[in-house]
Amino acid sequence: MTDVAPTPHGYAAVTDQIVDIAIDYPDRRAWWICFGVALLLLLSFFVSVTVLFSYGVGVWGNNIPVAWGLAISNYIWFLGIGHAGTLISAMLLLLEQHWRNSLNRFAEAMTLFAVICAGLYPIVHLGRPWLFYWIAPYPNTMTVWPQFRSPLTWDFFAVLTYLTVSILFWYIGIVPDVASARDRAKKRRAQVFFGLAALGWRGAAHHWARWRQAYRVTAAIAVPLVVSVHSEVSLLFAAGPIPGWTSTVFPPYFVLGAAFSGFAVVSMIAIVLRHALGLQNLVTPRHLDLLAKLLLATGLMTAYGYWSEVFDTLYAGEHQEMGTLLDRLGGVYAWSYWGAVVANFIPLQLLWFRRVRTQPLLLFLISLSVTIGMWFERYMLLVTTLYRDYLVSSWREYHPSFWDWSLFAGMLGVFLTLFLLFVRFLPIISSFEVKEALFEEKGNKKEQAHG
Amino acid sequence: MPQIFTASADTRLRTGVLLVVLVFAVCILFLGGFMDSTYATRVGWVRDQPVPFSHEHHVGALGIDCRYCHTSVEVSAQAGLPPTHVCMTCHSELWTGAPMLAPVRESLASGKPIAWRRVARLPDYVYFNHSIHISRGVPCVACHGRVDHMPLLARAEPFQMRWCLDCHRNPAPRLRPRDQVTRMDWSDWDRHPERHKDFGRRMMARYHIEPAKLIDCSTCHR
Amino acid sequence: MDRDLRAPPNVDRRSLLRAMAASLALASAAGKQARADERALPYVNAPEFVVPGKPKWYATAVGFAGYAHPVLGKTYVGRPVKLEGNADHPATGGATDVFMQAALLGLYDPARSQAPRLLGRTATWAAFDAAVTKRRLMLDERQGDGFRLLTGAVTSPTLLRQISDLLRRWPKARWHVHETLGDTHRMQAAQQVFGRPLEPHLHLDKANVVVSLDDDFLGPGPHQAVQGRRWSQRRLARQQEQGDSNLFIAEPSLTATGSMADHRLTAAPVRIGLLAAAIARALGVGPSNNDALSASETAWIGRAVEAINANRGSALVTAGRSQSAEIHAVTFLINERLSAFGNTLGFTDPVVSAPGSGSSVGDLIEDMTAGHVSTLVMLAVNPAYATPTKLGFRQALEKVEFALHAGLHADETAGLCHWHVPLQHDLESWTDGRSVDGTVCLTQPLIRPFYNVRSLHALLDSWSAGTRSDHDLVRASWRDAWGKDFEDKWRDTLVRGFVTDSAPAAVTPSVANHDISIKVSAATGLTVDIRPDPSIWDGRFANNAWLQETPKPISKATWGNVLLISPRLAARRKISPGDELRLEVNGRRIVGAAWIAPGQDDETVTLTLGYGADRAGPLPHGLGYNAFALCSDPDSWTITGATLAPTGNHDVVASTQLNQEMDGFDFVRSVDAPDAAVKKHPETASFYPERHWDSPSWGMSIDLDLCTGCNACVVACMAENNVPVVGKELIEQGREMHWLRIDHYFEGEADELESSFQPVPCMHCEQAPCEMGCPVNAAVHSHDGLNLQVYNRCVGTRTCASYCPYKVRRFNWFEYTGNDPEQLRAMRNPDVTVRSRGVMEKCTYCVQRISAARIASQIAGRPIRDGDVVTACQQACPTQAIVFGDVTDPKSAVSRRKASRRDYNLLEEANTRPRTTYLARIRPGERPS
Amino acid sequence: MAEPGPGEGLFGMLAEFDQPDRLLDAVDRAHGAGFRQIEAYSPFPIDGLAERLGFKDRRVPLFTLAGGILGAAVGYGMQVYTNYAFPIDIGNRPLVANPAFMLITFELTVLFAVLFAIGSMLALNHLPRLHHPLFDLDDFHLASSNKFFLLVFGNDPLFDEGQTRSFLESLAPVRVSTVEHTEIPE
Repeated sequence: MTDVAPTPHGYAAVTDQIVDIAIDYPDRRAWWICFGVALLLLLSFFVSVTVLFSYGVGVWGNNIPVAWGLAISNYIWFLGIGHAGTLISAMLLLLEQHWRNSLNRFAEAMTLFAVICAGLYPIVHLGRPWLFYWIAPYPNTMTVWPQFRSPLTWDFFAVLTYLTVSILFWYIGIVPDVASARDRAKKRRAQVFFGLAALGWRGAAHHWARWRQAYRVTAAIAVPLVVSVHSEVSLLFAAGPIPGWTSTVFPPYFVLGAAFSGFAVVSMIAIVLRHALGLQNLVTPRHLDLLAKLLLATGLMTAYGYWSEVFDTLYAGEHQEMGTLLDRLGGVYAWSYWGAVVANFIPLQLLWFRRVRTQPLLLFLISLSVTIGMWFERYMLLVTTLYRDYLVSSWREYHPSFWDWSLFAGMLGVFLTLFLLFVRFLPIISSFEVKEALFEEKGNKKEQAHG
Repeated sequence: MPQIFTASADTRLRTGVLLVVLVFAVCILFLGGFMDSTYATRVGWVRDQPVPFSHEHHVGALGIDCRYCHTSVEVSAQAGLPPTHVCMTCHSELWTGAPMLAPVRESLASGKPIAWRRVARLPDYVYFNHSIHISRGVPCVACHGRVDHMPLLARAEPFQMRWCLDCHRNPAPRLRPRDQVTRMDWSDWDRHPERHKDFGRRMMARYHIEPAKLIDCSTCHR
Repeated sequence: MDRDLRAPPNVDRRSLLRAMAASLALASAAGKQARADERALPYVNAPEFVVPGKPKWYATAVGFAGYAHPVLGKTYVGRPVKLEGNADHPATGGATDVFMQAALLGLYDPARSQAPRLLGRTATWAAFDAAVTKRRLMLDERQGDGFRLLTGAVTSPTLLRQISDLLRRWPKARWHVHETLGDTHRMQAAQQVFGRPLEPHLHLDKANVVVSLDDDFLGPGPHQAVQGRRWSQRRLARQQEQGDSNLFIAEPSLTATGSMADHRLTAAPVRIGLLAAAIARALGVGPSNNDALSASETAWIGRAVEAINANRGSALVTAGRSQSAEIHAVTFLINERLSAFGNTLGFTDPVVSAPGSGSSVGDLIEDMTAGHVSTLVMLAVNPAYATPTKLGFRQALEKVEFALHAGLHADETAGLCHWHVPLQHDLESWTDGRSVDGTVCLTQPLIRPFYNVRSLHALLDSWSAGTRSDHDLVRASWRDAWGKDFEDKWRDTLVRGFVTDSAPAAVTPSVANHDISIKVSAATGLTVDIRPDPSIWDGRFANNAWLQETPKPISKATWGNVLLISPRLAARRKISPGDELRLEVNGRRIVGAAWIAPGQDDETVTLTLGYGADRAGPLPHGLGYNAFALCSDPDSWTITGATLAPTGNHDVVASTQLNQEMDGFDFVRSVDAPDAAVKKHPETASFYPERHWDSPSWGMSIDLDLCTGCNACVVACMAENNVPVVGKELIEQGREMHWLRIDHYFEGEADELESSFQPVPCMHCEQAPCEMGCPVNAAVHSHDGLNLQVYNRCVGTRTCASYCPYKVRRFNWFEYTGNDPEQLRAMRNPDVTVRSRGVMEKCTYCVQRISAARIASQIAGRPIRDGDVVTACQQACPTQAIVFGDVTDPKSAVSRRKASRRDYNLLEEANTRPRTTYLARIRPGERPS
Repeated sequence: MAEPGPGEGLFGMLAEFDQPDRLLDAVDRAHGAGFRQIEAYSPFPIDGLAERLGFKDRRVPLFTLAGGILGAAVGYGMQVYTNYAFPIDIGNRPLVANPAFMLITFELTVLFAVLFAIGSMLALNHLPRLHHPLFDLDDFHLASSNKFFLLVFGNDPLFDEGQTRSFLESLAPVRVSTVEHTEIPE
């Protein structure tokens, strides 16, 4: 794995290249344009939420039987995307895959912001959002507690834990780089900002040793956490008795789908960032190749999930389940099923070719297709199940309203705003880990030379 | 390279963090305390009434039974407020010219009801039934307190769900003989608790009171 | 039910303290504390017998199409909050229908006319009285020449006495009656056959075989409750294998009766006459007739005649409202041949009094046009809308010097009259009237009028220079009739609600005229078949939001009427549901939305009345088409020679059930014999321990063999449980709030069509998925087996609704209740929490009634007895399809029903262990294995 | 290992290296020479560096374990306690529904373990520490970029300003500087 090594040899060059982006952002005009767009979308978020809170959930397209709509399918979509960062970061750390060092920081940031978006959705979708804290256990004058058999309560704890762990993992990972930024900053304001955020980190060997203990143990716990979180989200569906949901394949199916969509978004972000900020030497074609392989692998596993869902239904032959399956394949919402199948798996097959894997534009387009395809999948799983459940009499279609879409746009605004702020003001690649990789590779070379 | 922070910055930072934690803790404690405080529960807070009616005088001094005015307490969900003419059964003879009673006379003359301000009230989604409590021997004082000691009426108990549940989970200690429910003082029960220690338990068995069923949500919420 | 009926010695006792209604004891929204400074207002003088917090029941009646429907009104501190049927009444026996249930909202309707109007401007009663006096003096001089009174059907002895007094005073005055959708042809037939006016009464409880020639006797109308009850008694007997209940029907459009039929024939309206003649011939009455019948018609007749012959003396042939007098006459002759008179078909002197010939609205319009009418007084009728447009009432009205309209609403007629005065609602008036069997019911007010309105009796009295109140007038009528026992009898009647044994005696008429021939004309083009609207009748209930929101039994459409066409016609013309169609007859046209109705005759378009009014009020504004525009004769409801063309536009029909094909599922199951066992899925195992249930533990059984889909339960549930009305747009979006819905399913096609109703309340599953989904313990189970929804705990995650296999949960998508006007707040049941925005709600098995019964039984020191708890839907049901009670008591009515071999769980594959179960329909010998 | 407090002479003596290998050699030699109060600074973690300085602390993993156990206990205990505190029938499920309770138990195990891991790491490292004598040195900011430092604290028993300086200079550093105590904090 020689070509994962960054080209600018020398620790100072690595530090300069990465940290200078945070201290003195190169292309401010482009950033401001993007940020302007993000702010517009953010405005849409605030307007949508204001309208939603003033009038009630009725402004959306939800109905009975489709009591959940875009809000919950987007929640799952965002949370799924939010799985890649931690997986890349924690799992590859444990597997000692050094190529992760060029990707993990922004992947984690992406995770964080996606989880924030995901976490907002269940709160705003409540009929009485001002009472959301009733889901939390706290002593109260009613002596009533949350209902711990509910998948929603599980979700509350899962998302809360996942968000907290993601923030901490990301934060202690960024502290040494923030210290670099502090040490290189010239302006007083930047010094104070980075100085506070760096917590006085000075790279002492004892600190590094404990840091490593904490970082690794967190990574080790984070991997099963990721798996558990999306398993629990899948139980939001699978725990209900509704045909099309009540299936044991859901937890792995959801986790793989989550990783799949997350890797797609990481690939997209990697391609955009390396292009916009000239990071080709840090995020090399080799990185893209590896990302693409991951995407392909998780994509194929997700496809297996699709297949096994179909197979299970056919094998069991249960009347209602069959009805839901056939409706997914050929009903009113067949576009969402076939949209998911086509967008997820057809362009994906190009990734069997190495030339495609290392071709940024193509990889970007394939990843975009997967991101959209996974959105279709979440939408399909939710809507096709609810709109035709058991009783023929209650079947009714669901169409998202303007305010559904405006809130979705607004959530993308929340994500983009946070992510752009991150890109602008914090080291977006882990410089110290790149340096560490450089050092260890030298050591390896030396050993090889000596050996 | 000069220091970015002074030597005192760490002290300040730690103080700051500690302060934030403290403020947060205090807020939570305050909120918790506030919910239980008499400011939130209105326990002991006297409200201005159109007529400064004294339960202390009427119940304590004159010994009028609760049911003389609150006539429907044994048969209805609501205890009932006395119609103006009930006031006038006595006050057409006594204190006929008292300025304090002018609103009562005015109400009778005009036919407009006296607008009392409610002291013991529950949210609209709580359905409390006086008659069943009275018939099971839950005394008036259990919820309304010693009104015979209240010159002006005030809430005696917090009327929170927890408070309701305390009794619904363990009604036995509150139960009294049917004919004693409107009695304000429990001198004998208080002085000789051992004589009555089995009463509640026996009444529970007799009335088939099962606390597990008493805390069904539908007992109060419909 | 705690029947605490007391006669009120005087009206004042029940006077409403409006301040009280507005500010005390009103349930406000869940989760909200009411205003902090809420005032408590006691009485000044406590009314006797009124206990705050305890309901009082008064027997009274509400009128519909002239007939009185006996009710018990439940009042809280002077506010009526619910109407129930009067179980003691000899004919209704407590049976109700939608119109009776919704009369409560009719009382509180904010759109009611609230003050007199002169030429559209608000005026005073003094000015009105002055105008009447002036007019009256003028008429006195002319012996009433030019004075015309127009009323609907009248059964009220007091009103009849007043009218006859008036006509005696003014011999030249005339009284006209216009009752849209009256039973005119049936009455005419009686006159033809028997030579005297007689009113027939169907004794369906005695009829083992009923052959209905397009007679929707289980469908909407003043007779629905009584006929439904009688028919269900027969069906119940068949379930016990005591006799048969074999129902044959030939009809052009599927009706409630058609749905319940054992042998249904889809027949074009013109074929009904042929079928009548053929049956008559087969039974040896009537002239021979050579018209060819189709194979299916012959087969249907063959089976019908066979069944009739096997049940002579307990068979009944009946024809519908839109059939000609001749067809009705032939059915009388057939019934006479079957010895049905006095058995399955009774006769009495007419319950509805008619002024005699020449008194139809058509005659009135002719006279008006001719300038013979100077003064027209219209009481509670709306001829400007509810008469065929072709008759030209509106134009004729312009020739009237002085037109007065009195009614509950300022409707089309009011808009064209000089004076409009608002009338009192039945629930705030003293009046009397006869129920459909002729029994006299006294109507007493449950509340003092809260608008500036006047009673119909007082209004009419002012034309005779009287100033008596409705109370005095009604008492005067009965003081004359009862003499010295008056006070006792009066008090007794008020308690009971009706005058015992006051129904006219049954007569067994002899046939005077055997020579009846049926004219059969061939149809060209499409036939238009016009029916009353199942929810708003002829439009008189258009302002009643409960009724507007009640789904029509078959189409499940709300807030509007549709054009029903057959699937084949739709396929031929490429019409899909909701397509806007133009229907044209002889240059008259209407435009409305199409609805595809299985069971519809291919060449018949079925319309309903009541919509498309131009001054109907805010609620019905802009809804539907006006079918009166196509009519030419006020009593003829079939028009031939129509053409149909799509306009190219598309409307959204606000239907609550978009899919009615059962699609091979077994939601509604049937058996082929009363004692046959219904097919069940194998019992599913459960992970959870079996739970022991203490008594009482509640459950419900719904007999699909008895449910006629009449919706009485749906409206009763809305009234009992403060269910909000959401309006057309939200229904289109699938957000109706009905806690109890009636699903309607089709199976099969054409003459093999099976149609069934299935009421679906909450199933109160023992293993409820909804409870498991709720994160905040708002959906929980009680010890008495109820699936509870705690509104004030609900945060609105809607997980419960997503997990509910039956989709019976309803969500408050918006704030539906907070902006209700004061009247509607006063109408609310104070025992039920009013739900706020963002809260889930659903059927509670009327937990407030359970609580009331539990408390009452505990105070009385006895266990709850079977029948102590009656849910609102059960109480409303005219056919006893719903039974509720303690399932742990094997002797309870509900347990006995559940022990039937026909008992099954809806969706037992979901393994939710529902407490609401169904009894399969009985379709004897129909099923091919 | 405690840093010298103010008023105990010098804070320490700092040697700067431009290669990590040099630092590793220097650490070995300083440790071999008997220095125990020493600390090394590097821009990235170097395997074994702390161990060469005598680091044997396993408290962070132990705290993590404790956090995990505590989290599991809190999570499971909370669910069991609340269900007994207000027993409510939920769809005929058992009051203590162990399969359903495992999920939150696991989540809280993870949450507490991570909070303890990171909390104990920061606490044992005495972070945050915004002001430090080392930050006074001109070149020390390169410790986060490309330079490597060895510090002998003033409170090492073998510390002597002259001898220690000459010892450090013998390690072929880029330069050696003395580290003064800074102002006394308020």
